[in-house]
This record gives sequence, structure tokens and C-alpha cells, in this order.
Amino acid sequence: MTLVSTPSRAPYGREAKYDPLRADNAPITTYYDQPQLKKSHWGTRVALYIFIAGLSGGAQLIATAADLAGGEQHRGVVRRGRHIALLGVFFGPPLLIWDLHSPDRFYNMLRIFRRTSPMSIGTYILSSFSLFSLMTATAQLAGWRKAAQLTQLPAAIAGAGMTTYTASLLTATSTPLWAAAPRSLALQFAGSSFGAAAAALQLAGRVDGDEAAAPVLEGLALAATATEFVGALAAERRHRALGIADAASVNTASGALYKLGALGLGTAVPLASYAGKLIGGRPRPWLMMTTALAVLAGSFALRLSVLAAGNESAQRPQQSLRFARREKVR
Amino acid sequence: MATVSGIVTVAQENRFQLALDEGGTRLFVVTHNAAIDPDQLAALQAQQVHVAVTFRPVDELIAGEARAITELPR
Amino acid sequence: MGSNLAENHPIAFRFVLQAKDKGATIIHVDPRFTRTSALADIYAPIRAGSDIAFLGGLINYILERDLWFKEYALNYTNLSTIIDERFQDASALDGLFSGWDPDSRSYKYDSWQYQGEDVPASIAEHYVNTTESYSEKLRRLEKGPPPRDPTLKHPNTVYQILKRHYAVYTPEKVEATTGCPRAVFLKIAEALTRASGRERTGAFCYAVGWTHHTTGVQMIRAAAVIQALLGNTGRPGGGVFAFRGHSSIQGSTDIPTLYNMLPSYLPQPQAHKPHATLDEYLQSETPPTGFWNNFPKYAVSLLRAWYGDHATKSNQWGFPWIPRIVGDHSQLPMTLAIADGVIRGLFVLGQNPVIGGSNSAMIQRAFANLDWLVVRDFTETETASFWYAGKPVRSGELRPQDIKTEVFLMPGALIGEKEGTFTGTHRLVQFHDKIVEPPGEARSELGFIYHLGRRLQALYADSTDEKDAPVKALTWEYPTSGETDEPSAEAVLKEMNGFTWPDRRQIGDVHELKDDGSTACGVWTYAGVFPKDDHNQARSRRPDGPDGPGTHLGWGFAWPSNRRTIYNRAAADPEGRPWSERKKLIWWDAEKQRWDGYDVVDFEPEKRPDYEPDWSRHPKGMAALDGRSPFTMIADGKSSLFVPSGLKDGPLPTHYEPIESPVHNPLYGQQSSPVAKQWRRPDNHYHPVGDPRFPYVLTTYRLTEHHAGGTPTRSVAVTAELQPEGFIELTPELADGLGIKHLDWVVLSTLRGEIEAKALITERLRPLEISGRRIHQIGMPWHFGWEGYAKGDIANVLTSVVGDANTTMHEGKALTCNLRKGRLRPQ
Amino acid sequence: MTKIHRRFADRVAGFVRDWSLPRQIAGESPYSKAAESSLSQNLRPRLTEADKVGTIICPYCAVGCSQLAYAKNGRIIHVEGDPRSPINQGTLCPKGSATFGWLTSERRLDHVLYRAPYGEHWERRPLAWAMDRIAWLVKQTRDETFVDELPDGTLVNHTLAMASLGGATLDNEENYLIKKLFCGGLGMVWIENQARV
Amino acid sequence: MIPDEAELTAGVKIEPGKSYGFFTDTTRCIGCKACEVACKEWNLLPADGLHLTGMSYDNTVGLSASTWRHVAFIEKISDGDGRATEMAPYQSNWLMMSDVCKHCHNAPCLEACPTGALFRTEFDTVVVQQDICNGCGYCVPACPFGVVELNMIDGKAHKCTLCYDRLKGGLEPACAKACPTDSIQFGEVGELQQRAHQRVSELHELGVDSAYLYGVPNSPGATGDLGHLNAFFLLTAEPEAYNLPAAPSRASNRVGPSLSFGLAAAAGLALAAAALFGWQK
Repeated sequence: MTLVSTPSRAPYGREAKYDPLRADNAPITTYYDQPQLKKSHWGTRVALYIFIAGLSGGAQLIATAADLAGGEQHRGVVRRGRHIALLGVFFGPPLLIWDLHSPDRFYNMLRIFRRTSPMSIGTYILSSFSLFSLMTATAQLAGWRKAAQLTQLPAAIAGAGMTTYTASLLTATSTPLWAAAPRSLALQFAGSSFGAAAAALQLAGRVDGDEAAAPVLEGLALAATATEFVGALAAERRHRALGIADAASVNTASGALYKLGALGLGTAVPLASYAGKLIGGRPRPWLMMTTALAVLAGSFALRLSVLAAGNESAQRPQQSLRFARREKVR
Repeated sequence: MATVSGIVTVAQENRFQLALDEGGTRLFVVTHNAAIDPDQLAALQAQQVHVAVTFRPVDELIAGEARAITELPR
Repeated sequence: MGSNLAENHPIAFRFVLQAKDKGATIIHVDPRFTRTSALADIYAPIRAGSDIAFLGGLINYILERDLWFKEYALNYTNLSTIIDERFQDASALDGLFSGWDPDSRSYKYDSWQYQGEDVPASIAEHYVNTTESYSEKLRRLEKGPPPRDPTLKHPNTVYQILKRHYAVYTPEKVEATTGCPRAVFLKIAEALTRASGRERTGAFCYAVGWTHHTTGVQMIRAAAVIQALLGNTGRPGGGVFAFRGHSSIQGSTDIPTLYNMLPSYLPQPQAHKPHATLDEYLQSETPPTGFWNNFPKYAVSLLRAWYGDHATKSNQWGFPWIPRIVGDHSQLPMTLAIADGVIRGLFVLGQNPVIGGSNSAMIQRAFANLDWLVVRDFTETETASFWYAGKPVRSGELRPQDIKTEVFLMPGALIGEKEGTFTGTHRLVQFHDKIVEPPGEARSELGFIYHLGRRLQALYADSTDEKDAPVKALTWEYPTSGETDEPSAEAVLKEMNGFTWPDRRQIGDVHELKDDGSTACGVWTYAGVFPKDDHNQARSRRPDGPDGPGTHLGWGFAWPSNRRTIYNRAAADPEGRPWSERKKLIWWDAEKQRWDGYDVVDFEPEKRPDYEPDWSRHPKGMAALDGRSPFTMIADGKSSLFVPSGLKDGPLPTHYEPIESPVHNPLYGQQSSPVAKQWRRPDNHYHPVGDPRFPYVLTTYRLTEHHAGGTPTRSVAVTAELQPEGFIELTPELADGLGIKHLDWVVLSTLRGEIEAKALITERLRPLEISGRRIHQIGMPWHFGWEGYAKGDIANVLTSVVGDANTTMHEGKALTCNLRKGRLRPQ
Repeated sequence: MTKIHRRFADRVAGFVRDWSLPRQIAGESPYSKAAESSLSQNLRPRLTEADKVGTIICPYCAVGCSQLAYAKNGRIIHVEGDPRSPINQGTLCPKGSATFGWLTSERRLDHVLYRAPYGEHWERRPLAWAMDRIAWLVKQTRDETFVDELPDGTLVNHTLAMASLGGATLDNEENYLIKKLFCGGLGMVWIENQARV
Repeated sequence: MIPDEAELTAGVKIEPGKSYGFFTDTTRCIGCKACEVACKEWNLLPADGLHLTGMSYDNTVGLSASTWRHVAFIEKISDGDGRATEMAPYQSNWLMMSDVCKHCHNAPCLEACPTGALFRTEFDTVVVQQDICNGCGYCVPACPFGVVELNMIDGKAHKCTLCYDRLKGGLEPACAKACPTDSIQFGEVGELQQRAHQRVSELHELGVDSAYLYGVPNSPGATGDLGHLNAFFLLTAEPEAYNLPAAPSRASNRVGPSLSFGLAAAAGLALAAAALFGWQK
């Protein structure tokens, strides 16, 4: 039990008249400023996993969409999408197992299913996604188009789960920042996953020299970033309403990462460049490439900053006690 | 890393108390990569098996971090 | 009052809380607001050392408003007794009593006696410096009852003396002396008097909060006076409870490893008293009236138990072999004698004087003068490691290679590893079983002393020198068992209980003891603990059922004779009927012509309530006490509100300031107790009154998480963690004044030494207005030391060697000190 | 010299035995019955392992709470309150509850340590040697300092050169033998204990 | 071992199938920490570091993986104009309270645990099964009271088990048995709740009008959709003073909305992608 800080003021509290649900801004007496909650043990590894899961889930979805609705010119996108999905398959489970504190018992994740536990749901999403993505990818390699079309459906459905189940994983806790705005966080994560997938496919397409689907991917990236931006705004409004707005404030490292990385790189830059492209009309390839990179970086920054800021919000008793006082979220 | 030998007198969850052959008693917490389950500790206590414990003392806990337990001849 | 029950005796507080649930008012009077105060109804802050002013105020309140329990006090106390007309109390002599002899610094008792005769004190520590023997003065007492005036009009009745003596203890004076607000004092007085009488009883609970003073005995006396006036003594839920701190400290006072007593309150023979021969000793120590008249039986039975057949009528049952004391050999002068090199060898058996002894730095230096030191404890204590880790060594004053002391540190067996009995604070003797063998070379003290004795007897076996006779004469054969040759504790307990000689049949009760050598009894008060060869009452575990009387006579053995409430004759009115149905304990059964009750009756079973002694036949012992004298151990059978003899510092409790006090005595010219034992020496200076260098009052105390010297809890992980470091507590006002922030390091200093600790600023201490001056109190737990997991500087480095006149108890509860921010050792 | 750890075979067997999915599908609740592992099923308090139990009295303060001490194979495995005692009715204070911790403290000493005069460190010495040495020291100190009469002829029969401190935490029987040997036998007068502290 | 000793010490015969818990009446707490010690001695819990915190007499700071009982101390001696000497009848001015895992009826930690290590026992208590837990740590942020914590050495989650092994042997939990003033009362939750309501009305008559129950249905300190707490409290100051949340929420309520919203967004974006691909074809 590491002690956060010795209290600066002497320990004699003041009489505060007690009414359980009074106005939120009344000063909260805390217990010698000691944390009221325990912060999670999740850090960079989990952030990286969420990013990769979102990316590979999104890629599989886009590949399936391209395969079903697209034409011959989209074959490249389908192939590259299915290959990017393998990232989740090969890096996802090892990252999670590495993050366990007793990794030798990783198999217990498949011991039970609990619908109230996003991690339990997530385990089955990740397993099915990995299984079907692997089958789709092998079918793709072997050229069995029919088989691939069959297995890509469950893979895509699981992929949809992969893009956003991690949001409900965070929000189904008592950490104030994560629990404050469940829907907005889901929007942010879904948007960010799709944006990253679209950006990754753009980059992969450029590398392969097959830019046929570029406009679709750019449009898709624009839509995804817009969704993420809407989610971010809604989350900010919700935090302010619950009085825990300063959670993601600039003066903390995580706050800065959230403002500059997630919002700046992840949303502002892409929106600006796409808007510029729509108005300006002249495609400048280097601008598109940098935007795609910005989206990817922004997506990872979002996960990192939300995790770090969440853990910090759990350490501030003023916020966790205020959050637990008026929080009416269902 | 040190090693002591003795008999497990009490076992609770993944923690156990060892009565040392050289005298005295010491508390240990089993590390996760020692991969020893509570029922194995309980068995050591029930049958009073003579064991050797490789451990690292942790002053904060006034206890030792048990890295490995090996069964010794009676 | 004088105790912090919830912290230091939490399980006893369980029943205080159960009483509170039934409507009892809990009052806590203490310099600090403690966990006991948190559960109290009324909390009164007082200055450490001013307890008698507070209690005197209560006596004044009771007498002025005539709230004393008339029927109880008139019959059962010496309230109406007339005292010698030469007597003058403190109100007349500005703090002193008549009979004060300045050059011998002691009192002559003559003016304190009952009019016309001398009254011998009851307990063994009654010896005064006066040389005349007791017995001549006793003759007159057998002629008739002491002079009494039931109408209480005679100016020299105890009642009038009390009124005169306590007239000055008005509520205003109480506030000026103790700092307790007047309104709070009056509320307490009202609550206490309301909780007394036929239907209700009130109790006083005290502990070292009262005994750690140079006026400690009189503080307890003041509570006894109040309880006698209010009729609470000897009744269920009433009385004055002593909450003692060690598992068998009551046992070590009954079977006294103390210098001034032989087993069970028989006075240790003194060189300059008429104790040369056994007859002189018995004749001068046996009061004519009261239970103590059986004194010879207990003395002879003890000698028979110790010396067996070597004790014969011709050699006075071995009485000459008993060593004579030549003064005060208690722990305080003992440390000074070690410092002066008088003592060459010291046994320390389960104690830690470096932490518990006063003026610890002096003690650590003194130990370097010892030739050899044997320490037996469960771990290495500060006492054992003084020679390399002590304060003088760490400060460079001494080096291990200069210290000549040969030190033995031997492991002791703990509870569960040895069998035997503890005597708790309720005089209850309880047996504890041996469940496992002690580890390695750890042995019980029983084994250590027994085998040491056998080795010494072997060494002295062929000595013919007369001075070695006692070692050889000792009866020292006890059956041993196991491979560690552990002597049988039950065999020793049987000897303590007593048996007939020479056929060794266990005696059933104290009345079977004889003074003709036909009975041997190690501890007369414990007679009855082992009544038959196979019946160890200390091991009896039969509590009363939920609807039983609640005296639990089947659980363990309460000395004397398994009696749970002593003097319980007072629980019945003069005619023998219970004072009230609610407080029923003892009553006179008219048909059976015997006393009966829920407890063992503390009275002669057949003595009628209306019995009157036949003075024509010079009645002796119990026959000289009438049927309305519950206090059988006292010569006149009445509770002594006024103590004619036996106490060195006066017949009535009087407020004196502690030896070191920031203020002058607001009540009298006499500043501190005139007869307090003081040792003015270069290594034991005292602070003059109001010394500006030491303006703050320091009081020491214990925490609930640590025990006594701290050894058995600071070396145990789970308790050390609860209070891990030494600290002091001070008021926010004082801290702000000295610029001390929370948890800063501070240095406390007195003329005896300096220590450092972390500062805990708390509002549970408050500044007090004492006769116009603002006094700050500092509190410091005294059980920290350099060994163990939880460490801290030793508080007793600050205290001085000074003692109460009657008991030589130190004054750790009230002294003055200085406080400054910063560290002692430069970091 | 077999190393104790969870072998692969045990893991597989354990997983299959405690697998909750089939039990969950069979209708058991995944929050209670289905989730219960075999360890929880055959969990028992360690007191069932005790082969001996005795009544002891708390060694800390004078309230005299009685405790039950459980032992197995000659070693104490737990100490807690004795519910039959009218004094504590099964409850204990923090110190009393730590009695087991005291008996099994890591700082506990179980061998004799000796420091020679002017020595700079402890040495280990056998118990028997220490007892003999102490007996000899006692006899030597007593013989050199025993006084039977004061110069003015008053009988004293005492030695002022030896002292003993201790006993408030010792048994009555121990205190009795200390007073009997030191006072009645050796003639020591400096005999004291914590009753005055 | 005395069979069914709990009948002697708590007047309760422990039988599987009933729900057991603690009623902690903080107005009887004398802050002696016997509960902390008894818990550590029974469960062989190692120390938590030796450090003077300055938080009144609380050097334990809080619950953790190796501290399952924590006594809190809150000093409120000054009542504005000076220091109080008159006090409300029960435990005022220096509040003491023994904090423990609440064993919630709808336990967020239990609902979050993906391996089934955390489960509801036959005594309706919440326990971490040490042979299943793989240290994923999801229960740690899930708990609204900050109770359960991972032990970094053995890599598993730990918290109060309400002495699950003792209950199986008919023994009262160690802390409740040791508590000198019966501030911690063990028993069946239903009976305890009645006793608690009775105690609150008793205290209100005595003038302690700030007394209320925390964790019992329809009482000021109710805990919303967590349902009742099997280990509930009688408090005399606002819950925040004891570091307790006023109205904690049930984490699993947020799974539905966030998953559905997220999947909807994902589906929307997928359809958009399909539309875009179709349009470009």
C-alpha cells in the first residue's frame, strides 16, 4: 500500500451537515486526501492491445464491406484488409496474456462466460475473431474465394465487436473518467478504430501502388474521425456536468496527450485536411499520407491518454467521491 | 536469494509459515511464477512435509517472497 | 479517572459499554481526549498532576450539599469518630498537618490518633520512621470502641475535620488548579452523586494515571473517601477499581518479588525495627483487633513452608535467616545503587528497565558498573543491548571495550509453553496450560530459578559456615518432567496453598492455618486455591449461566477464599437486609442465623448484624468488631475516611503540585509533597518550580497497540505495524507558536536528557488556564526504544528518579520539559 | 528432491474438473454455483488440523482474558479468544489477538547469547554452561559481600551486592520461587518488579 | 475445536444457504484495531510497511491486498468556538470505524471477473478463489469502494473472504469474534438489518440524530442499484468523511448502453463503407 502523500493540513476536519445527494459543488470532506478507489493496473500494454484490436477489427470490417459491395478494383483492399486483421490475431492474445499477473493461468479466461463482464465477452469476441480471421486469411491465400466469403461474415461481426468492446471494458468499472460517459467513449473508440483501419489501408494501398480505393478510404476515414469527434465533445460535456472535467485537463501528462495527441492528431488534423481536399480539390498525395499517419498516431494516443487519465481520476478522492454522489448514468 | 529448510506449520491461501530446522519461524508469500497452488501448500501443512524454500526477504512485509519449494527427504 | 480504560484495557471497557447501554453515565477525566473520552458522556480536561484538587472538589461538593449516604457512612465509616484534639489539618497549617518534624522530614503520628488511643494501620507497609514499638500503644484499643459522636457536632469528629479541610476546594479553586471548566466539574459532581445511594452505585476506575505521581497514594485515597461517603464501597457496581498493566502484576504484588514484603503482605523484617527475634517481630506487627490479629499463623506457616524440618521452635522457625532490609530498596534507588557500584550482579527476568525505569540515560550508564547482568526475555531487549546500542555508547561517551559487564541473554518460554497461574487485576488466579515445548534453549523462569537453586545448593552442600545455612535449609524438591526437567508448577501451587506438616495434606481455607508449625503455607491469601490434592480451583472453568447471579464463583479462584467482592458485608444495611432489590448481593438469613448471598461473604458467617463486642473480656481479633463493621482488615472495622496511621504523607488527601510544576500550588504555601522521596544528585537534577527553561507540562502514557516497555509488541509484526514510530502529541496553539508543522521532527529536553520524535498536532489536547497562566501540555507514549520493528526514542530519558512517600512510585505522569523544532542528531 | 509446482497434467485435470461452461449451460448460475472451484468446496478452517488445544491466559495486561491455543505436531498454529470465559466472552484486544504473532515472531530468540567482559559482540554459548557460570558468579558475589550483622550488632543476614528485577509478567509460581530462593535462601534484599513502574 | 462455536460467540448457527454479513455499529467502536490484528493473524497477512502517517491514530491508511480490515480515525473535537466537553451519548468528536469489504448484493467485482475466480459462496458472501484467479486485475477498478487489490508478489487479487474457511467450520469470522465492544456484529443479514434499524431509532431517542444506516435498503446511505450490502454500517457523519461513496453505481449497468452504442456506430460505419465501395464501383 504505497502512501500517496502526507496530508499538508493538520487532521482536524470541520463539521459538514450531511445530506447524501446535495448539490454537487459543495466542498467534499475527504479522508486525509486518501484515494477512495483503487486505480487499475492497465498501462501501455493494454493501450497497445486496444489500438491493435480496433485496427484489425476495423480492417476486417472494411475488407468484408469491400468484398461484398465493392467491385474488382477493390480486390486489393479486401486482401490487404484481411492481412491487417491478422495483426489482432498474432499480437492481441500474447499482449493480453503478457499483461496478466499470473499469465500461467491464461486459459481460465475461457472457463466461464459472464454477460456482465466485458472482459469475459471480449475474450470470446477475440477468440472468434482470431479463429475466423485466420480462416479467412488462409482461404484468401489459398484462393478459395467461396470459403473466404463464408468465414469473413463471422470474422466481420467479431471485428465490429473488436472495434468497440474495449470501450465497454473501461466504462464497466468505477473509475470516474471511464464510467462518466459510456456512450461517448464507445463512439470515440469505434470511430478511432475505423479511422485507424482506413488510414492503415490507405498506407498499405500506397505501398502496393494500388490507390484505386483511395477516395473511399478517405471518405471512410473522414466519417470515422467525425464520429470520434462527436464522441469526444459529448464526453467533455458529460465530464463537466459531473464536475470531473479537470480529469483530462492539460496540466497533467495524460491530459496533454489526450488534448494534443487524441484530439489534435487523431481528429483535428484529418478533418482539416479532408475538408481542405474537398474544397481545394487537388489531391496532394503527401498530405493524404501524413493525414493517415496522424490518424493512426491519434488513435493510439487516444487509448494511452484515456487509460492514464482514468487511472489518475481514480487517485483523486475529490473526483471519485463527487462522481459517486451524483452519477445517474444508466 | 537464500534457502532455508523446515516444516510448513500454517498455510492460508498462497501464504505459509515455516518452522525452520535451525529454529525460529518465518512467513512467506509464494510468487506467481513459482506456480504453486493453495491446495499444494495445504497438503504440505497437513502432512508436515520437510521442505526447502528458496526466497528473497522483503523488509516492508516482514516476510519472504518464496520463489521455489522443494520436498526434502524426511 | 486516572486511567484510559478503552485504550489500555479494551476488554474491561466492554462491560463499561454494556453498562452505558443500560443507562450508566460514563465520565472521563484525563489531560488528553483519548479513545475512552470518545465513548464517554462527559469529558473533563485536567492538568496532569492536579487530580486531588478535582477529587477534593468533589468531596467539598458532597459535604456542602449534604449528599452523602447517611445510613451507610455513619455505620460503616469512621466519620463520627473523634480525633485527638491536638490534630490540625492542612487548612490551618497552610498545607502541612500537625506533627510535622522538619529536620527528620517526616510526621509524628501522635496527634492523628483517635482520641485517647493508638490505632494500628492494617497493611504491612505501615512502618513509620518513628522507633517506638507498636504494641504498648495497642493495649488501650482493646478496652472499648473508639470515641464517637453520632450527632457529628463535636468539632474534632472526622466529619467536621473533613468539612474544614476541604472547605477551600471550591469549584472556582478546582477550575483555577486543574484547568477544567467549572460548569463541566459541576455536571460531573451532580452525575456522580445522582448515581449513588440505595438504588444506584458508581465506580471509580483508575490505573497508572494515578499511581505514577508523588501523591499517587493520596489520589487513590481521595477516591476511596468519596466512595465511602457515597456508600459505593463493597457493593455490586461500586468501589474503586485498579486496572493493572501486566498479566500477573497483582500476583507479583501478592507473592511479592518486592523488597518490603514477604509473601502475602507480611512486612519484610527491618534492621532498625524491633524485628531481631521472631517474638519481637510478631509482637510488634500483630494488631490486637481485626483480621490481622492472625498474623503469627501466617508468618510461622510461611517459615515452615520455606525451611521445612530445618525450621524448629528453637531456631525461631528459621526467622533469623530472613534478610533484613535497611531502607528503601525499590527499583528507583536500585538504579542509583547500581550507578554507585553498590550492586555488582543483576537479574532482569522479563522486564526492560532501560525503557521502563526513570532517567533511562543514567540507568544505561549505571549498567556499565555492573560486574554481571543476566537478562531473560523472548528477544534482545534494550536492557540486554545497552553495552553496544545504548545512548551513552551511541553518543561516544562509552565504548563497548570499556564496559566490563558480563552479559547473559537467555531466551524465555512464553505463554502456552509453560504451565502456571496468573493473578489478574480482579484478584482472580487463573491457571494456564502448557501446550507445546519451548523452542530450542528457551526455558521458563520456573525452570531457570529451580535449576539455579539446585546448582547453588550443590555448591554450598559441604559448607559449614552459618551464613550458608539458609541456602541448604530451603525446601527445594519439586517433581520435574520432560527432557528439559521442567519443575511442576502445580507442586509449587500446592505449597503456596499450604498443607499440614509433616503429612502434607492440602488445607481447605485460611482459617486452618496454625502458628505452632503444624501447617506450612507459602501464600496465606491464596489458601483455598488448591484445597484438595486433585482439586486445582485455579483451573476450574465453570462460568455461571446467563441467568446465574453473575459472580462466576466456578471460574478460577479469587483470593482471599474465592471472594469476588471484598468487604461485601457493606452490600447489606446495618440490619443485614440488602440496600435494594436491584443491588442485592449479601444478606442476613434470619432462619439459618447465617449470612448468605451470591458471593462468598466477607464476614464471619454466624456474627449477627446486631452483635456487640463484650469489652469487659478484652476481646481480641474479630471478636472486637461489632456486627456493623464490614472492613474486617482495618483495626476498628470501619472504612478509614481519616487514616490515623500507616500513611507517611498525611491522614487526608491534600493537593500538592508534582515535584516539577510550571505553577505554584494555588491551594497552599506548601508547594509539593513534603515527604516525597527525592534523590538530588548530579545525574538526577529536578526542575525548580516555574522554571522558564522548561515551561511545558509533559505526561507519558501507553497506546492500545503496544504493551508496557513495548518489547512484546514492537517485536511482533502485526502490532508494530499499527503504531510504527515514536511520536509526541501537542496542541495546535503551541505548534503554531513554535512554527512546528504536522509530522515535523522535534526535540524534547529536560535536565536529565534530550530525545527527538515526530510531532502529531491534535486538538485532543488543549491549552489550560491555570490561575491566570496559559499552560500547554505535551503527551508522549513511553514504550518506544531502539529494538524491534517499531522504533523511537525512549521517553524515560526525560523523567527523573523521584518517588511517592509510601510506595516509591515514580512521577512519569507529570513533569516539565522544553520543546524545540529540529533534530537531535544532525542528519 | 522433487520441486513442488503445478504440472501440466494437473492444470488440464484442474481445468476440466472446475470448468464452469458446461455447468453453466446445465443451468447453474455463473455467479455462484457454476463458478465454485474444488478448492472452495473442500475448504476447511485450519483448526481442524490441530491435534491439541489448551486454555491459556492472555500474557499481556491484567484483565485476564482466557484464550484457546491450538497446536499441531508440537507447534502452536493459532490462538484466539475462549468463548466460555465470563471475562472476555471470546473477544480479545489487539494485543491479545497478536499472541500467536508473538509466539511465532521472527525476532524470537531460542539460544543463549553471552557477552564476555569488554567484548564487542555476542557469542553463542550452551545453556548448561551459562547456568553453571551464573551459579558460580552468584556464589562468588554472595560470599564476598554477605553481611550477617551491622557494626552496631543488629542482625541483617543480607547481601546488598545482588539485585533482581522482574516478575509482573511471570507466573505466581515463578515469583514465589524467585522470592524464596533470592530472599529466603541467598539473603538478597534488592528484589523488585514492574509493580512499581 | 468447539463445534458451532459461532453460537457461543455470536448466537448464530452457521448454515449454508443463508446469507451472512457484518453490521458494524461505529458508535460502539473504540478504535482498538483488534479486528485488524485478528484478521491478519488468522489469514497470515504480511505487514504493509512501517510508516507513521500522521492521520490521527490510523497508520494502516486503507484496505489493500494484505490488509482486509482498516480502522479509520476522524478527529472532530472542535465544534467551532472551542473544544467540546459535552458530547452526544455515543461516540462523538473522535469518530472511529472499522472498514471492510462490503460483500455487496450486486457485487461489481464479481460481475466483472472474467475467470469466475470471484464468486458468491453458499453463505452469500463474495470470495476470490485463489486457485482460479489469473491476476487480470479487472476487479480492482470495478470495485466502487476501492477494496480489492492485486498482490504484486503472488499475482492474484485479494480481499476479505468473510472468513470463508471459518464459516465452513461453524466459526464466527475472526474480526467479529475479537471485537471487544461488539461494534462488529456477525449474523444473518436479515436479523442484522432489523437490529440495526432498532439501534438507529434507539440512538435518535438518545439525541444522536446524525445516526443513519449505510448499505441497508431505504436508508439515507442506501447504495442505489448495488442493492444492500452484506457488510453494512451505522454511521454518524457523511459517508465521505469515512472515505465511503455516497451513492456508488453498479458498473455492469454500463455494459449494455456502451456495447450497443458502440456496435451501432461500427455497423453504421461498415454500411457507410459498403455504400462508398458500391458507389465507386
